[in-house]
Amino acid sequence: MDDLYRDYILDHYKRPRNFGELEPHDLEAHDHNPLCGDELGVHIRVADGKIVELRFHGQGCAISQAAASIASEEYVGMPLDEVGGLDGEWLIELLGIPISATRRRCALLNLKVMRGATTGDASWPNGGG
Amino acid sequence: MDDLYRDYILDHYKRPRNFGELEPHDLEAHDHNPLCGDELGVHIRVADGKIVELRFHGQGCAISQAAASIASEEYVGMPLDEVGGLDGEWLIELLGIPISATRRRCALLNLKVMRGATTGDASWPNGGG
Amino acid sequence: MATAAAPSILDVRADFPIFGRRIDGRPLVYLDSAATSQKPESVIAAIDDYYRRHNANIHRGVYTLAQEATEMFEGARERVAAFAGGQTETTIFTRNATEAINLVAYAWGREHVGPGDAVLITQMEHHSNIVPWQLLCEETGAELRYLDVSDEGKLSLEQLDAELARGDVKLVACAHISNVLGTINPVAEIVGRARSAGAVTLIDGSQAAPQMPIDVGALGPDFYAWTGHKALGPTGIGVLHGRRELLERMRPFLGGGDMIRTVDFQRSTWNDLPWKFEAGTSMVAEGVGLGAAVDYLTGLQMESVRAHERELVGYALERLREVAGVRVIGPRTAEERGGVISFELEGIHPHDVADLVNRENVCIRAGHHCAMPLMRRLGVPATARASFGPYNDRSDVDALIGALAQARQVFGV
Amino acid sequence: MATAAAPSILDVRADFPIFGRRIDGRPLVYLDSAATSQKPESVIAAIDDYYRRHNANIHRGVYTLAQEATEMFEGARERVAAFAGGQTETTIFTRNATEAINLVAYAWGREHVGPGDAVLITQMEHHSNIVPWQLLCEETGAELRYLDVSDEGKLSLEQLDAELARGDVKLVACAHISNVLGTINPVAEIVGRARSAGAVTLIDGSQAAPQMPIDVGALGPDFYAWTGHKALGPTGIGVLHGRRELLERMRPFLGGGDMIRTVDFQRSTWNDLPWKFEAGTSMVAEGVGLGAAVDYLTGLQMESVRAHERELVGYALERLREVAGVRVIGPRTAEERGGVISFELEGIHPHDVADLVNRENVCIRAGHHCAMPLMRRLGVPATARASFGPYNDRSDVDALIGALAQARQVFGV
Ligand SMILES: Cc1ncc(COP(=O)(O)O)c(C=O)c1O
Ligand SMILES: Cc1ncc(COP(=O)(O)O)c(C=O)c1O
Repeated sequence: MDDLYRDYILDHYKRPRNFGELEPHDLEAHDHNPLCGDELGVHIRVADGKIVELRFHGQGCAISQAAASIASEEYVGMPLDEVGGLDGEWLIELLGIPISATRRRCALLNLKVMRGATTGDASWPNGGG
Repeated sequence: MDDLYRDYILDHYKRPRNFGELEPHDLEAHDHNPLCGDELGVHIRVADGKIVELRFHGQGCAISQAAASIASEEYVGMPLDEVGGLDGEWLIELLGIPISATRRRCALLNLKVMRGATTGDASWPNGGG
Repeated sequence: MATAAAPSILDVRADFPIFGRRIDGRPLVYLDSAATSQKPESVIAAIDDYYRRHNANIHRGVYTLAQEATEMFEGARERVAAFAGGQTETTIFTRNATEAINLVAYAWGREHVGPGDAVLITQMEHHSNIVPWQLLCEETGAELRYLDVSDEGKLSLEQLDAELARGDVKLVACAHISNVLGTINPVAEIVGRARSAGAVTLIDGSQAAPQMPIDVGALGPDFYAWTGHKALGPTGIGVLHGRRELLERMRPFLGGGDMIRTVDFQRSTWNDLPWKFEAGTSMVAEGVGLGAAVDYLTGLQMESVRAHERELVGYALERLREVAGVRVIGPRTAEERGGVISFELEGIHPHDVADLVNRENVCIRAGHHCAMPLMRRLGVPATARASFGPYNDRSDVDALIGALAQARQVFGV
Repeated sequence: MATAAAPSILDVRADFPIFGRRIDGRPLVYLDSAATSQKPESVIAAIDDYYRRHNANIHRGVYTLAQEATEMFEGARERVAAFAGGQTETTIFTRNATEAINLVAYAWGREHVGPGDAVLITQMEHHSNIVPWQLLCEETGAELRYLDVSDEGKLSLEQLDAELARGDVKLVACAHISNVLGTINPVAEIVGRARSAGAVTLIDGSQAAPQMPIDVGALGPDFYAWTGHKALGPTGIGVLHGRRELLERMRPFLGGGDMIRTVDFQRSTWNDLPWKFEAGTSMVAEGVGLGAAVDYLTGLQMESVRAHERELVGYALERLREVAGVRVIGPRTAEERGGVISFELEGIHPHDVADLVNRENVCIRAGHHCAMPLMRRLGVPATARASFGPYNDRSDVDALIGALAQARQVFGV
């Protein structure tokens, strides 16, 4: 089996969870990774300071799309103010695959968008430099 | 004895012929070689289409000053319309010393000034490129 | 499937040291020459020799090393000029093609382009032939217009005529060969029509100079830019051939050492061409290296390089048809193309394609190829791109095809 | 006369392959490091290795070579930044120091300098730190003013204060070390005073970076420029350290690939620092080479390099006093000087001096040293100049002294 494109990665890529739009929503952000043309937007519904529902939408490589899908399952239910504290390492570990320097931004795009939506900070998460 | 700085070169350098200013004069030009800071001007008196008197003035390296001095003896008496036809090889041969590529413009500066004064063409003579 | 490889027109891989490299014990399949070319031994050795034996600052030194270095550098300029059919004095060394184009945008553009004027470029340009004109138009109030690219990846001379007929086009800038589509544009026609309409022309020959015989003199554009590192030469050097009358009348671009004749406290005068446009210490080793590169290419003969690329592209187009789900972008035949093939593989993002074939040491590029407007026109976020150099042969194409099949397997498509 | 040479502080000549060169059977006495430095084996080898094993275009490639090349180049940037006390993201690679200064003149100057404003430079600047400001002032209608140089080759802080007090100075640009006089300028004081007066500062560190420890962060100028080829690195690369707030607010300079984030038909957005100011394919091999150069210098320790230069300059000043007719220009003591000594030899034009000592393979420079305004100030048409690198030792000075004596004999002075 492939190291990077593991079955669950391809599964999330082909059938992404929490994918689509969410109207109405409380928070949103949109960003892209010019390197590979990945685009990702997010719509978030908030209640009691927590993320209660969320949808990603966009297009891109398997890593960026699968990462968004996998991470989306973590984001749902998370207190809003925790998102800003998540770093690249958290996400890479979550994915469980060896991410090379070149693919890092693919993996981190969803976190960048989430941080943009929740904290307004649109810079790359740690390790996405 | 030195190949380049032969006795007659140093002699012309230290005691340049036809050196100074000439007032009044019929033609003049002034130019320089930024490479080494050589400066050379010329004043020319003309009669019957010939150069009857001429004075160089300026400052510079031994090659540029000696070349001007040596060549000045050729220019005097020369029909004006012959000056434009003189090329770099003529001058180099006249000097009788091995001129390297770097020193070429030193040697040719006087011819450049002469051509400037007589034809208005202020470009470097052939081989001074 | 795998062919009994016909002998290639060129057989020069052994001249390129990088192909001695093994990664995970296996050889390199380098299919990214449109991004940068590999370097023959003679180029690497020329740079090495320059630093080991001749290094000195040029133009102003009296001593032996300085004379040698000056002759090596200016001798290289002569050969580089001759290689492209340009003249020595109008062949300017820049940092890369990008700087060459910016030089024109700054030093020519800001004096000749103003409100009410238009700059005409094409939808297939590289960012380096777009952004300088955007900056110029923003600054001067001129309009930036685009020639369309057809579905087959071509320009329309009728549209060019129509644009020129509007009477406001001051400059036409166009790639000789597209780095995405591979399209060889009809630059002689474009230059001729623009000239008749009184527009200045800049041809971006970054992809063409390494691939086919170029004769800037016969082609006749006002400016022709290309870049050393794509033409088997070093990084850090590009070339701008300019028309003498324009270069002479232009203000300088960068100010500093070497480009001046005299400097007084408030005013300076400029050096002769080409040095007027070369400020500061020159890229000496890079010039020497580029000289060795054009010597090498001249030795191969550019007609053969072109024939080699055409043959390889023809073979690759044929073999790509065998791979299910492949869609090739750009002109249909190898005759209409330089050595560049962009494609999509259904169900796999180009970025993943490039990553997957890299497992077989197949080096291709994925992304927008510095041509985002073209991606928009084509309606794709990115493409995968394979491109060729003189050192490639059919076995490289075979390796790509094999790797694509494996990629499809991994993705189950 | 000849001394039992005291051991030099550095003894590294063997690291520099060019000193294996023989001309007419005799070794090279290289005393022109202020023009360009020689390169250690490690720098030449790094460039060679890059082309032989890793060459690929950077930043956008997925495959192994491209990743390696990117890491090598960006890793070099980190070390280059650290070497000068700068930050990685504000350390911009340019073609040379000249381009670095032009970048500031174009991208900062054109937005912040206008009619009624002044740019303040000094009479001892290199043309590369004069002409860009002349062009800027000509274009914007600002005034270009100069700080005087004293007979001893120094600036006056009082005059600086007086100039700043006029309230119109937008930018102060000044060499850290003069390439003609050798003067080490009080740049910390200059930067501090200019800053208090609200002026932006640019320090030209072309001569300083190779010779002494530099800490751009502590020194605090808004811009600090230097050049690779004088710092044991390759040609074709320079460095600009900039203050982040300024760089972020500035428009780009050159437009093209790599410096963009997005390109649309009419508008683009810019990449992060430092890439916003690096258009087109980078000087990859040159970056790698410069990385090796700063590694080498760091290994020597810049304090030792400075001590070595000071010791050699002290010795040279002493020995030059022995030669009748020599007049040394610039500060009197080695403490006040970098490794540069300009001088005149009575009765022999500097150009002849350089030619004559070259017969003994002594490489010195003669001319205006790209500082014509300073020549005018000093009232000389040209000077002869000897300058030092880490590879020089007292025997080089002795060779120069001997060659000067011979030159006097030839000229009978
Ligand atoms: C003080 C000074 N500034 C600037 C420069 C220009 O450096 P470069 O020619 O590498 O741009 C030099 C050297 O030529 C110099 O000595
Ligand atoms: C068509 C085209 N134009 C311009 C460029 C820019 O060349 P460089 O990055 O060397 O300036 C490239 C390559 O990157 C190209 O393919």
